[in-house]
Amino acid sequence: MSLEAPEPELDVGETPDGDLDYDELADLLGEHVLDREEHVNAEGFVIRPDSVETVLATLKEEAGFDHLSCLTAQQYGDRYESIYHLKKYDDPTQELSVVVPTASEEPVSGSAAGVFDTAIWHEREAYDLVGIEYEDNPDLRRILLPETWQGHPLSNDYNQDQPQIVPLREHANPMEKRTQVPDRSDTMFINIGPHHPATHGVLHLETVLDGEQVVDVDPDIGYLHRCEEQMCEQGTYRHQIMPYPDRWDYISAGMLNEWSYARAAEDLADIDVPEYAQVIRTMAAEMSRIAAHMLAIGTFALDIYGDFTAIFMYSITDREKLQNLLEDLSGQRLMFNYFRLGGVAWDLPEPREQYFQKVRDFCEYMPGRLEEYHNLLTSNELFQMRVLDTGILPPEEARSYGCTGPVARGSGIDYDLRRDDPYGYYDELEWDVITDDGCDNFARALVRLKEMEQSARIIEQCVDVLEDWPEDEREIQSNVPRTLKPDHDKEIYRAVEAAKGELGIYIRSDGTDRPGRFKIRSPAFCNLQSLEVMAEGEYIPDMVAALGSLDIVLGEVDR
Amino acid sequence: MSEWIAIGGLAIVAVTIPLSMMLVSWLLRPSVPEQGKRATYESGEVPTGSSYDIRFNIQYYMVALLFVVFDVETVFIFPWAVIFEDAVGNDAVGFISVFLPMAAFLGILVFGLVWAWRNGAVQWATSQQAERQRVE
Amino acid sequence: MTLAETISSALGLEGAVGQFVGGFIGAAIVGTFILANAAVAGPWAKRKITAAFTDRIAVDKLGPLGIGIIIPDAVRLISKELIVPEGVDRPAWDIAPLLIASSAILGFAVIPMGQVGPVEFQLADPEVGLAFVFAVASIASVGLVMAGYASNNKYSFLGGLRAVAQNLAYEIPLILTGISVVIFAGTLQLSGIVDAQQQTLVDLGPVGIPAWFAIVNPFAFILFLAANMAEVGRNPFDIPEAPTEIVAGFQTEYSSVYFVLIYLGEFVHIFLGGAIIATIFLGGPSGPGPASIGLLWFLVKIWGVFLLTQWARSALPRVRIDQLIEIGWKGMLVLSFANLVLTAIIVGVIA
Amino acid sequence: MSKEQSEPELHDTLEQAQSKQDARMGGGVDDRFNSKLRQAFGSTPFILTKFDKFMNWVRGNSMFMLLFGIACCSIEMMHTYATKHDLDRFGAGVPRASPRQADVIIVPGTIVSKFGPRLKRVYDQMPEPKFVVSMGSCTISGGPFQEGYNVVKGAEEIIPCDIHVPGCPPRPEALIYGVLKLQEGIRAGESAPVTVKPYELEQFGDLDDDALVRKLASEIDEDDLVMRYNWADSP
Repeated sequence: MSLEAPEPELDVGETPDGDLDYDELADLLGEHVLDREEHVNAEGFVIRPDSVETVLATLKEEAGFDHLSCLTAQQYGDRYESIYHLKKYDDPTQELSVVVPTASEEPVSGSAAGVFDTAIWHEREAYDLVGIEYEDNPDLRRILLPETWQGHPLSNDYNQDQPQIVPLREHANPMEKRTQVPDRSDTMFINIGPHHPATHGVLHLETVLDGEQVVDVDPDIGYLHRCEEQMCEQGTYRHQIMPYPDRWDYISAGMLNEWSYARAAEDLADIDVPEYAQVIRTMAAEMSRIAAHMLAIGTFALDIYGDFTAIFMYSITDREKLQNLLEDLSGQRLMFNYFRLGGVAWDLPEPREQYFQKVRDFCEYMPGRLEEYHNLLTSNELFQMRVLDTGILPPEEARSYGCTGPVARGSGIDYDLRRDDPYGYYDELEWDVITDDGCDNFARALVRLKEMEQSARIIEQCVDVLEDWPEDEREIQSNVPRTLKPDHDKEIYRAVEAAKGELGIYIRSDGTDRPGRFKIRSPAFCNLQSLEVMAEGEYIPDMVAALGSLDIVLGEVDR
Repeated sequence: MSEWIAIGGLAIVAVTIPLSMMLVSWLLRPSVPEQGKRATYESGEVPTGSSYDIRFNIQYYMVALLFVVFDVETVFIFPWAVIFEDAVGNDAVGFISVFLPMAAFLGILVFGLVWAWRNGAVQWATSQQAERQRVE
Repeated sequence: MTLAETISSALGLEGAVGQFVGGFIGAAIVGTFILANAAVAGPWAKRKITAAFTDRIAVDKLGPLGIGIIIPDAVRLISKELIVPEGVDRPAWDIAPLLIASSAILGFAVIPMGQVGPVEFQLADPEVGLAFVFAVASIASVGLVMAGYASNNKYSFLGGLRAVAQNLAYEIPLILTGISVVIFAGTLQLSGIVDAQQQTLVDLGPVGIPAWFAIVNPFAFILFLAANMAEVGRNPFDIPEAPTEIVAGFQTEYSSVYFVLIYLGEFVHIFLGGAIIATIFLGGPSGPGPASIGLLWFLVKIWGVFLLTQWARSALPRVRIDQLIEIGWKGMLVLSFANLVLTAIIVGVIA
Repeated sequence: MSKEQSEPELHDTLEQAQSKQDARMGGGVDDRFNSKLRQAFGSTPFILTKFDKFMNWVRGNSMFMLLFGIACCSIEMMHTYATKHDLDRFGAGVPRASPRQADVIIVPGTIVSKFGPRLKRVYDQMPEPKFVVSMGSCTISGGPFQEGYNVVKGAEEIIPCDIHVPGCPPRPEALIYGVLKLQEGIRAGESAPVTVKPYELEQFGDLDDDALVRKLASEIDEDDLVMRYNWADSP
């Protein structure tokens, strides 16, 4: 993207103006492509279950699809289907779906785990919720539900009223399963979480220690699996789904999450959004981002400093200011429910000048505060001693694990959907994407601190635009039918840059006013999977710091 | 001698205070045995194994050995420090003859420390297993 | 005259009886005094100080500035149910809190806390005071290890082991730096060390800078402060109970009165650390005004050190255990050797 | 030293659970406010009343909270502890990470099937007297996720709750109000009856023999603790 870069070599299937030539891609895969489907976001190639690994490997190596963005599994009346949503880190607008149908009677599919590390967890989730089995997945067990759960809740014949038994028993030492480590003596298996101050919620880390060092760590999630996908599938498009995104990433990042649903549903149902509403959305979303990053920084400091320290309190103080601004705008402190399909719920609060003044005051106040954070955190030698060169996540691993957001940008991956796949009002504004080559805990914290600065810049520009907006053109919502019924079998995958990274939504319409399948691609879910790379071999405190620097929100991880 | 009686007195007081607190607590506290209440706390999970049957990697073993050596040596420095100023002031002894022997003694200690340092003994021993995992 | 002797002579008792009675009454007074300090610090002052650092108010409902919280807090903590977890190693598990609390209190036996009116507030003044206080102060680590190991809990176990590692790292620098003061003072007797700091170092007309060893040898003072932070286990060295890593470290399994004892022991220990610093570096109870308000100055100094620990807790990150070993052995130990030799040379050459 | 040490370990058979329920529900104040001293005062009502009043005052004025975060509500809970709202003004703002040292557990979020047994375990590990603030709609009833296949319909299915703070999530002011109401209740000597909840931890071997149990028999040991959810019976 940068100017100095030489003329980039084109991948197979890439046209010089940055589009995709699907015919060329189909030629590349040859006879593997059984059929081609048209999704709203990209074309889908239908392939046989046993050629998953070959096809994905070819696409990754020759066509440059190095980002397995999401895996959607679903059950139709006659078949199961897994859809691998592929993207490129260089240009996320170049998308491709790989559709793998499997038989109803015996839903066994090949695994992508050999090509993308992130597929391991995604396939576990698909197995857990839908019931497709992935051969060759090295670790195919339930991930969100307890291991003794009966049935697969998102499959068609699941009976929600059947009783379930959940055990509370000793966990086996994962080292016993992994035979490549010959000598497992002198190690200690310890459960960190689900009730533990380091886990920021209800994450469970099965940790094996050798002395103070972590030999093996296996995140066990699902302690907050609130059936978000089921909830969204039960709601109508127009109004009933929008409250739920607020509760995925609940750290005041609601606006960003709502946008992900709004973007997907609007593109699915061909709804236009007035530009005025887009500006308001952009402003609100960036406020959310600052609030979310504030908490990320605060809790990261909490992990390294101990509880109730100055930085944590300062970040909460600043969050209170933001929450006040957002409350003025939306009427709620945390669960905003402010976006509507086709716009936003209502216009800026009156008197407008007063609100603009408040926002401007905050933007002016931010740089001084950030300087304070830099004084307390990044320029503190003890802090540097603790976080520099710990929790290393090399860029190639980050790509393979599908990391996005500040985690990826802290590993030097220049990937930001706000710029690379523009939506809202972002491409009209002046701002920078922050990256850092440190790849360590420090880099991730630094990226967040600098991103807040950029967000403040965006907010200021939005205020400028909003102030000059002619009074009679303040259209906050376009005309949207009361009941939305997108065409039957229309499929879409759309993502936005949420606080934690790429938050994507897949919706398949079944012709009714509710989604046939609603799949959430959560950035924290993918980021958390990379903890193993960061933490193994490190000391316990560094593992805790690495977890803090990932900034996971369990609501989003487990959904 | 009376000093040590008073110190002994405080030792008794120092034990009596906690004991009396325990007594008060015994009088005041309820006792509701419940299922699971006495289970070892491990973040709400059932602990795997007990902490007694672990063969644990004490990563500061070398440091602990060195500590014993140095700690004993510091005992010798105490009496020297006490008499130092008097001895220096005393014409019969003089600075050189008080200082040099101890300087030599400390020199040997420092030399030992340098040797241990170079051999990597005064640092946290990294775990081989963990290092292997990091590489993988 | 020490407190014990004052009491026995006031009661008109002599000989062994006098010594015993005086000793015990004195000990009870000193013990109560320390306990009162810890009671103010633990449930109340700590909260108010951290609150001040983090823009909060903290307790303010009972009594002036909320100081009344001490009573409900103390009674409530003591009246909680005592849970003895499965598989704890008794009696070590029961002795550990006792040891942590008692050892810290015992350290105050030799500290010269200054005068209250005509009475010298020092229980005893043995020849080997400094060595005694170092010895007693380090007993607490044994308590921590016992607590950690006997709890049959893995977090406690890690906390106990960390306590040992921490002990190894700071103990020698602490003692060596203490010895450098002994070179100046020429005695281990704490009253002697205090007396050695009574002269005026520089006379600036109306104000005289006293010859406190903190001013004579600021380098040793800072080194000792750092080592003391590790001794009392406060940030940046609160490694044995690092809450975000190992829940509550060695005290994870302790409830009710045992928890109170550990908590109390920690606070008394902070004050003991403060008392040592005050005695050997800050001129003990000396300060402006008549000698009869010495205790006040002494209190100001130990509370100053307490304030410092709380400040560090609010603002400093916790170092890692391996970094602590490196700081202790490669940094502080070398510096404390250098300090010792330089002190000896300076004292020798000037004298 | 105390009574519970000499007693044999408790096993949770249904029968015992039943007798435990009876014992805890049995007349008068339940056992968790009892003590040796209180029993000794038993014959002198005047002192007993004064003593109870004092102890209630003590418990109602100071409490340590369990550091416990589940979901969205925990964010507002953090705000309640922190600057601006500062729950510590009411003597209730010291979070302890270990349940052994906590008096009050604020349950801030949705309880799902996998977390239910862990919540129960952590609650059990707290020493008496202990209190529960159930914060937010999810903890009251399952809230917006009530229809979910995996969501427990309120924390009260698993642990007894002393006070409910509605909201999604409740504002910090609401949580403060809830905590104050709890303190008021404790000072007035009120407390939620500690009853055995629909979902208890039981040993697998004690469950009624039905199709599900037979199916899982190969996966779960007889003496493993389990929690059995009967979703069809849930409110």
